[in-house]
Amino acid sequence: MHSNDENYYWRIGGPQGTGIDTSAHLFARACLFSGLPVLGRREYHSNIKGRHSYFDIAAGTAPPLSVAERVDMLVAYEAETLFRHLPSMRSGGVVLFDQESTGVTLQHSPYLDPSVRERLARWAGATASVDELLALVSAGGVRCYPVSYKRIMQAIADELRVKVKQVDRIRNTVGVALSALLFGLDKGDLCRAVEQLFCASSEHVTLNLLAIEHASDYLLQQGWPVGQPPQPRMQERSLLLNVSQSVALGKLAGGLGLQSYYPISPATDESTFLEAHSTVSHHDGRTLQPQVVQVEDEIAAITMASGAALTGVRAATATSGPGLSLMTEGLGWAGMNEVPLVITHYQRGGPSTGMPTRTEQGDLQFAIHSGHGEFPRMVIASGSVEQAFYDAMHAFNYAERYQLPVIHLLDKHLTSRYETITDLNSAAVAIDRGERCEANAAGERLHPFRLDEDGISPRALLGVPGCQHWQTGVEHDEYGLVSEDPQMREWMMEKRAARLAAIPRELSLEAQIRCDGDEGAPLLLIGWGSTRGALLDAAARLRREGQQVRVMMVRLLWPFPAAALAAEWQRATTRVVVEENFSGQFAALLREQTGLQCDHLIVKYSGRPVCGDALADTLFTIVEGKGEPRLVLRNPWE
Amino acid sequence: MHSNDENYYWRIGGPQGTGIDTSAHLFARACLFSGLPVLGRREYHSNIKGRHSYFDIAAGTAPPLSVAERVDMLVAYEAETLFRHLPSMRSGGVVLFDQESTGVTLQHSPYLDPSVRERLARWAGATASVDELLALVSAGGVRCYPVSYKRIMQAIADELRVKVKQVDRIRNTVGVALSALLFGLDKGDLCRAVEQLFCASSEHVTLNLLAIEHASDYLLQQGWPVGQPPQPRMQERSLLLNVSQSVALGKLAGGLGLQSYYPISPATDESTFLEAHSTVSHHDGRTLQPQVVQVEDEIAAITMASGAALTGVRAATATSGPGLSLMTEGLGWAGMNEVPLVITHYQRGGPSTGMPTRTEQGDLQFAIHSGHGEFPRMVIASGSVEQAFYDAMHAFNYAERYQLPVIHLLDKHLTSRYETITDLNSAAVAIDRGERCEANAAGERLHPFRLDEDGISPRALLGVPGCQHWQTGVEHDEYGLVSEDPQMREWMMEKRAARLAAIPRELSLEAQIRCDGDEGAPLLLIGWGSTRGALLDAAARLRREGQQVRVMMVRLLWPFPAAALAAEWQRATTRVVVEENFSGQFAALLREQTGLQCDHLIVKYSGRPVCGDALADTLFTIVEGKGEPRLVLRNPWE
Amino acid sequence: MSNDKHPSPKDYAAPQPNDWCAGCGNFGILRAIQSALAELALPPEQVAVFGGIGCSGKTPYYLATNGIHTLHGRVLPFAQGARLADPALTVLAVGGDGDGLSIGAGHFVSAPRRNVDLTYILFNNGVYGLTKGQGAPTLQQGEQTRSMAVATELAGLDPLSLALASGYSWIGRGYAYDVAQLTQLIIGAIRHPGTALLEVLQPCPTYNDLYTREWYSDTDPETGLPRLYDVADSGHKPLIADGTAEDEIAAVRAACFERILQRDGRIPLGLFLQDCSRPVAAGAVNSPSEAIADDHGKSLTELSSLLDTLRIG
Amino acid sequence: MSNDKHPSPKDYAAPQPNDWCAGCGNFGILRAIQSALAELALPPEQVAVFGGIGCSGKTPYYLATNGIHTLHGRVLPFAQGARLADPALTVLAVGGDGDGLSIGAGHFVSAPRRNVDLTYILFNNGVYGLTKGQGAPTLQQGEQTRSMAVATELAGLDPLSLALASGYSWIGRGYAYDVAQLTQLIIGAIRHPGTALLEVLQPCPTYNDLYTREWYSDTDPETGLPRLYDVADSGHKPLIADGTAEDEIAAVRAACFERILQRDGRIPLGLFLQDCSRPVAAGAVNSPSEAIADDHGKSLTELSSLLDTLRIG
Ligand SMILES: Cc1ncc(C[n+]2csc(CCOP(=O)(O)OP(=O)(O)O)c2C)c(N)n1
Ligand SMILES: Cc1ncc(C[n+]2csc(CCOP(=O)(O)OP(=O)(O)O)c2C)c(N)n1
Ligand code: SF4
Ligand code: SF4
Ligand SMILES: [Mg+2]
Ligand SMILES: [Mg+2]
Repeated sequence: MHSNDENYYWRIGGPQGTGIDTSAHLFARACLFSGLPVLGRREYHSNIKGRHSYFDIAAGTAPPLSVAERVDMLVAYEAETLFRHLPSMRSGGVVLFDQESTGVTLQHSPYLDPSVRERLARWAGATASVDELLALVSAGGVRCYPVSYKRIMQAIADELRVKVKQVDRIRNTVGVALSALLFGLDKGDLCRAVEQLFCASSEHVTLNLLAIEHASDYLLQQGWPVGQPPQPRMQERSLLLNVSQSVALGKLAGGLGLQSYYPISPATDESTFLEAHSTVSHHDGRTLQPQVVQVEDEIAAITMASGAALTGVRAATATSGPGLSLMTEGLGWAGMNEVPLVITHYQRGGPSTGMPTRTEQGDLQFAIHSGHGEFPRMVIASGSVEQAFYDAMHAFNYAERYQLPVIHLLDKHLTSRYETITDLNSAAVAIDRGERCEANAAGERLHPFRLDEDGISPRALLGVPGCQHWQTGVEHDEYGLVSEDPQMREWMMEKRAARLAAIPRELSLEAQIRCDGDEGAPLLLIGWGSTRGALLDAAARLRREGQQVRVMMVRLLWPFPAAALAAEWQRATTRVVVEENFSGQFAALLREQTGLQCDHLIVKYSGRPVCGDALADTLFTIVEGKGEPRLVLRNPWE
Repeated sequence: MHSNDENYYWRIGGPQGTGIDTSAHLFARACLFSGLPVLGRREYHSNIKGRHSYFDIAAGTAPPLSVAERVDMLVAYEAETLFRHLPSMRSGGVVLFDQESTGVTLQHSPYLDPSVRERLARWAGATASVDELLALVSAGGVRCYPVSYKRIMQAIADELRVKVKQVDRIRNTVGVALSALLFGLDKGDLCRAVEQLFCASSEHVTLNLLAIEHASDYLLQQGWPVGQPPQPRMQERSLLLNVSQSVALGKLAGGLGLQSYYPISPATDESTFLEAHSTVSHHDGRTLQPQVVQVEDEIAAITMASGAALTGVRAATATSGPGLSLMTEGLGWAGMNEVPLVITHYQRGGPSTGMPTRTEQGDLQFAIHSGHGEFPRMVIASGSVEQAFYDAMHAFNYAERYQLPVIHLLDKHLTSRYETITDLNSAAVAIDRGERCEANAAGERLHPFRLDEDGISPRALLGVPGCQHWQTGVEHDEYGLVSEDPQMREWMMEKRAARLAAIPRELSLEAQIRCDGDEGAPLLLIGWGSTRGALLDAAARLRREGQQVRVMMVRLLWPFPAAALAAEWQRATTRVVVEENFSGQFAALLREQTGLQCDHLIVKYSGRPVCGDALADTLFTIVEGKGEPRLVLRNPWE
Repeated sequence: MSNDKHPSPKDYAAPQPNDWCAGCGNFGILRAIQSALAELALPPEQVAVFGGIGCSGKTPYYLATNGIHTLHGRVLPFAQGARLADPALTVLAVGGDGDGLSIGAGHFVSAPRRNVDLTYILFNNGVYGLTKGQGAPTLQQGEQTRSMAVATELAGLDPLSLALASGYSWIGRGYAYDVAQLTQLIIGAIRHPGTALLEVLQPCPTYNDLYTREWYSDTDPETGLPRLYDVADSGHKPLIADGTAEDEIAAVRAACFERILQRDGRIPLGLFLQDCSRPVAAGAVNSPSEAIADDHGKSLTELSSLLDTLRIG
Repeated sequence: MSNDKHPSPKDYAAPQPNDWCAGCGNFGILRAIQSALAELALPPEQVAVFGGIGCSGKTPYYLATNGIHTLHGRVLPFAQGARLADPALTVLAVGGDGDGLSIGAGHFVSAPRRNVDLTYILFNNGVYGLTKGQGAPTLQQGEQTRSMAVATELAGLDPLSLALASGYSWIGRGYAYDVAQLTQLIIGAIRHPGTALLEVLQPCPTYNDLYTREWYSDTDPETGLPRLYDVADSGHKPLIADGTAEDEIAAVRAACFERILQRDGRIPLGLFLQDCSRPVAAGAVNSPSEAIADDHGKSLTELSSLLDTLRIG
């Protein structure tokens, strides 16, 4: 009962607001208690209640790196989930469904998009019901198990002597328990997971433990074959985090002083986490309390953070698509004034309001070119939830060392991807605060924009005795006073730009690109950001099939790490770029900056993340010499 | 008395608010009355009154195409103008200065930027006075003529029996008259120019005519040698326009319905011109009155114009640097909704507030990548005031035919560049309104985003019976209703993008690139936008020196006219890109889109336009094989 | 919708599924809009409803008129643009309290200066619904709703005070579940020539556990009187007739402000101000459907006389 | 500036040349700021003056304090950010009427909700000075100043009404050429803990030919009394003490609004409102100069207890 190579892929679906997330977390915790590292993925509509959402948990011996398109087990409570996900079941997989949901037809699932309904109708007939779809997939080798939740819930209610309605909310736990036990998890681990997850309420715990008992009884009665999960390896109590949490933690570790934000999906969670956890202690016993400020809009967010940065505190903001668009002008001011500022940017499906709850790597070129005129900035991207913690710390260092705004690119997928992480070590990244002006004996005027050779002059901060100075978004001289002298203009343009040349020279290779796999392999996969897991998973599969593969994740996107990249490039013969956008923005950037053109560009732009299994399939076509220069990963069933 | 090849370069300088502009216009008109076509260039500080400004007039037998860095005649009334411009005098040139301004030292010119003062001090000594500088340039062959304005003004006052103060405002006319007569213009033409320019007030005319008489007398007394202007050619009464005017006229000719704007230099003038001239008549006798709406900010400007465009009127907005930054989010909405919208963008020195009154071609990559996510847009650029008229008409056609926002790139230089234009012919560009939905028999719902093969579905407009419909910035289906179906998403991304492939296929070659000069020449100069005149002038000079040169101006910047460009590229051996920015944005775009890398990139980023003479000098170094791959045009005296 | 009989609210309902939470106040507002359009018998193609971003902003999808889902905070400039370009349209703008009073506050304040004829309905639920319940600007300092980590440190903004200070020429307040009164208020706002601001108290059962349907329908504990009442019942005089003298206008406005500030546990609904003394933005003189070119694409604009005035020589 | 003697206004003057037009009201405001800083004897490095974009926005260049020239309309968020991060700073924000009431109106309305301790001086000259004299939001409908092609079709916004509706906790109005009174108002605003809004009537001799220095110093033709007078003289009570009851606060505010609306040819100057009942934004608990890392760059943040709460298993 093991597919997609090493990992087991479990999925639960249902309308938003019905506890699907909690169910998935319970399943994930049960795996962790069993010593199985997991990876989670959440998909949901831009809606509060009612529309479809689902949650995948991959469990494996080693920490899973990406989710798959094919599903090993599906837990469904209603027809829409079956309609949407039965096409994704692998042969041999298991579907656990509520037997009450049979009979429902496509016409009676109002939230199915018309195009999804049409597609299903083409597959199963326009008047298709759940039963017909179940029959179809069963014929393909999927094991479809009907569950009588009605009976189970009634039994629980009877035992407690309450009405069925009163226990309804633990129906989800029954489903999770059934699936966990079928997967082969230990009942004790499941119970411990319940105890920890619901520790706030002992009544809750009792009720949920009861649900597990009943599920276990029901399974025994049904006699469905129980599986054998991957061999557990993990010993430690680990963390299960998404990127909103890891970045917030990284900012705290990095000494955040002020974070401003305006709510926007999927960026809000980071700020909310900070609000709830902003009081952290210092090693020396003091408490640190960064300010987390909800402001009126994203324009205020970036300008307020800039204002704060002028005092010397580490300042940041976090946003997504439309928010970054509104920050454009403020970004230019920060660039012109050499303000250290971190903008954590969660990419989501664009353009415009786009797909607020779907993923995309669509903002790379915008992040690099956002703002009129030319000014220095850095753009970095993290490949995993764990990396993002350290990158959040690095981002502050880069901002202060190079005195510029740093855009830290993440995406929606990372915010709804849960990774098993052993530990986060804030000592791993040394804090670098860059050069600052010291208190100044009265007299001499301060040059906040001194024309130093490397373009980086010591920072002038507000409030430092003798260091009062000017700053301005207007072109200025060394004092920060307006200058329209053509030569001063040239000097200042050159000063600001100089640091961009320094960065790829000064940063470690590892900070620029990260390579894994076979050195000097003929096949080089290149990606950036959250696709890392999928690339590594796909490479692993290719390797198992005898291919030599190297994976290069580009972490520094701007200034472009041309030299670092070219060295690896030259050793390969087939270079494949993988991105989650339509036009291949990284491939374009690569060509612009190096003249190098990849042999194949693999893109996915459906708003869903690249999965390891599908990517591997496509890479095989390339290996076999059958791949077009541009290949689109498509999966209409996500 | 003729330098810089064909043209004569005249300059007047002085503090803002002291009538420098009017003086230059008077000189220009005098040239025009004499049958000499002119080109003007205005340079000024971001300030209302007091800081230095200057105005160049180039006059020639054929319409001058660009200004020069070297000056043939300088008219100055005070020391600062002399300090700033004496270094630019060509040998043999003439300086007319107020003899009262001698004695002033560098220390006593408060508005000289410290860096300018230091530079002059290095040249002429820290305590240098006007006299020392005059002596210096005289030694280099410049003829410096002191004028006793005091005496002349006194004579005029005496003749009129008024106080000198009362005639002070015609001092400028005396200076202009002196210089015009010295240049060799006919006094009668000068008088006619005065009569036309000041026609609003006969008192003004009389006074100014008197000024001319006194200037003429003074010249006779001085006995300075009078020059021989270029041979006049022009017969017609022509127009002397800058781009704010020509674009406004082009929008009127194109049937503008609504223009929204928020004041910003140098974009405001276009809207102000429209406000003053918005009532135009139609050939069929009706009047057309586009609405010109001053709004609260640029966000309102672009969204209000979009709202207007939904009704079917031709809608536009005009802005500059910071304004375009604020329009980023609105642009994405228009792209997502396939809204025909024209954004006339006047580039100015960036980043941030930058250099509001100086020129730059710094917003090309921003215009192309502005906005999160990926959506179609067009970016076009005009090379001259005259072209901009037609391009403004084309812009509406492109917007409506391809249903997308069109960014029409202009720049500060074009707004303060005055071109002699024979006529503007609104019949030269046929109006193309694209496909629209017709009124619809009730019943059928309208598909505003029908999945047509070429991606362009007939437009649905507000207010059309039976055509009610939805539009949204959220990813949507054919009806404009939200859809998060991955496949619908792919279709819509493909639909929107498809037009980008169609555009370079469908547009005429001339609309994409414009080539002049020797076909198949080994030296190919490539530019875009307002540098056109400088490229043509430089090419002319090279040609006179026996070089074969071809000039390619790229008019369609996005989608990139790769095929059109490559054909020309292949026929040359040395390709030189010329741009007014730091990083070489066009050169980068070229490489990204075609893989082609220019042999030389010539940039200027001092906030001043590329001049024909300086460009030619640099090109000679390339021709001689001595040019670096990146060459910077520098002139600290502009 | 057939032409011969008076339309019904249903004629303005769109068929797509609605994804608001059960019990959301938005349903009441939607119904009131549909009823108002029906009572005014407006042809659906002549009605354009612009929505902001938020739960509230989805309203246009549920109407069979033209529906434009705009950007967060920008609903007013979009709506004004359409109305200025086509004065034959009936334009409604709808949006949340976050949309209108936070990110859109600049337009909230600026739009009434132009007095374009449109109706702006502000859904006041005290929270940012669609982003999961953060505090919106209408929440009072110290208040904390269900999903907030901490109580808000920000003072609240009162939509009506701000509307008065900004110069809306029609100002009213309704309640999402008093559909009958709300319908009449919407009709009044649409009929008013000029920019109308209608605040609607809108329970959000999912996130706002302070101002619930129960709370609104309760009585004021101090007086024992119903929480909600009609401002007209307290003798409030909302009208400023055309031609009213300056000082009288100031007096009516001052009285209106006083009325708005008096929020003593009870909340008045109804019409607070109707100022007919101000000019309304004229809008286009040419209809969007008028030709700008002849059949061969030749521009109909006659530039030559304008060019002649610019000629030199 | 020496430490032993009380500073003079000159100590706050920067040496660079000023490029405002001769006779500009800005000179008076600049002098008043310098005098106020001197009277308060504030160390220049502890003062940060943030400017918007416009002629007014250039003010920071002429002060020997810290001077930050920000973006058009964004002066308030920049200023708040600095003050929140470093509560030891005295923060001034200065900007034009276009800056604050048009493009910046959203921040104008939102900033007072936070009640950060800063002083915002709004230069009201009725025009967009630096962009050559377009009408600003304070111009009344139908007015036309020198360089406007047509009279404005937009109704004016009154800064004080809007400030009151937005909740500024200190509201005043001064006149650019009454430097003595203006100085005292600025001192009052700086001393007030919370967000203070000070409108300054500022003649722009270059573009505003309606509201000139002469007009302001004239008498009201009807009453023969001076155009400008002190609002205190009319018995206006601006104070809301800490702990004032809700209904009394409403009464003071209503009276203040009435006072603001009464603009009958004469214009009151002075303090209109000082509300001490509202909490002030706390700002940072850690000073910007406090270390976040040890000498080896090791983060001082102790994450482990927080991480422990997140651990599973
Ligand atoms: C520029 C931008 N910033 C943020 C968002 C995210 N966002 C979507 S809805 C919303 C707030 C919704 O609150 P409100 O306007 O009160 O509407 P409600 O959902 O309560 O009806 C926000 C902040 C966005 N779409 N665009
Ligand atoms: C985003 C943006 N839009 C427009 C401008 C152009 N601009 C500069 S100053 C100004 C208005 C100045 O008016 P006001 O704020 O009243 O200041 P004043 O010059 O009158 O003191 C404008 C619109 C800009 N700098 N930035
Ligand atoms: S979250 Fe609140 S406002 Fe949004 S739909 Fe649900 S109940 Fe309504
Ligand atoms: S334009 Fe007006 S506001 Fe600006 S400096 Fe001149 S007088 Fe002052
Ligand atoms: Mg809300
Ligand atoms: Mg102003």
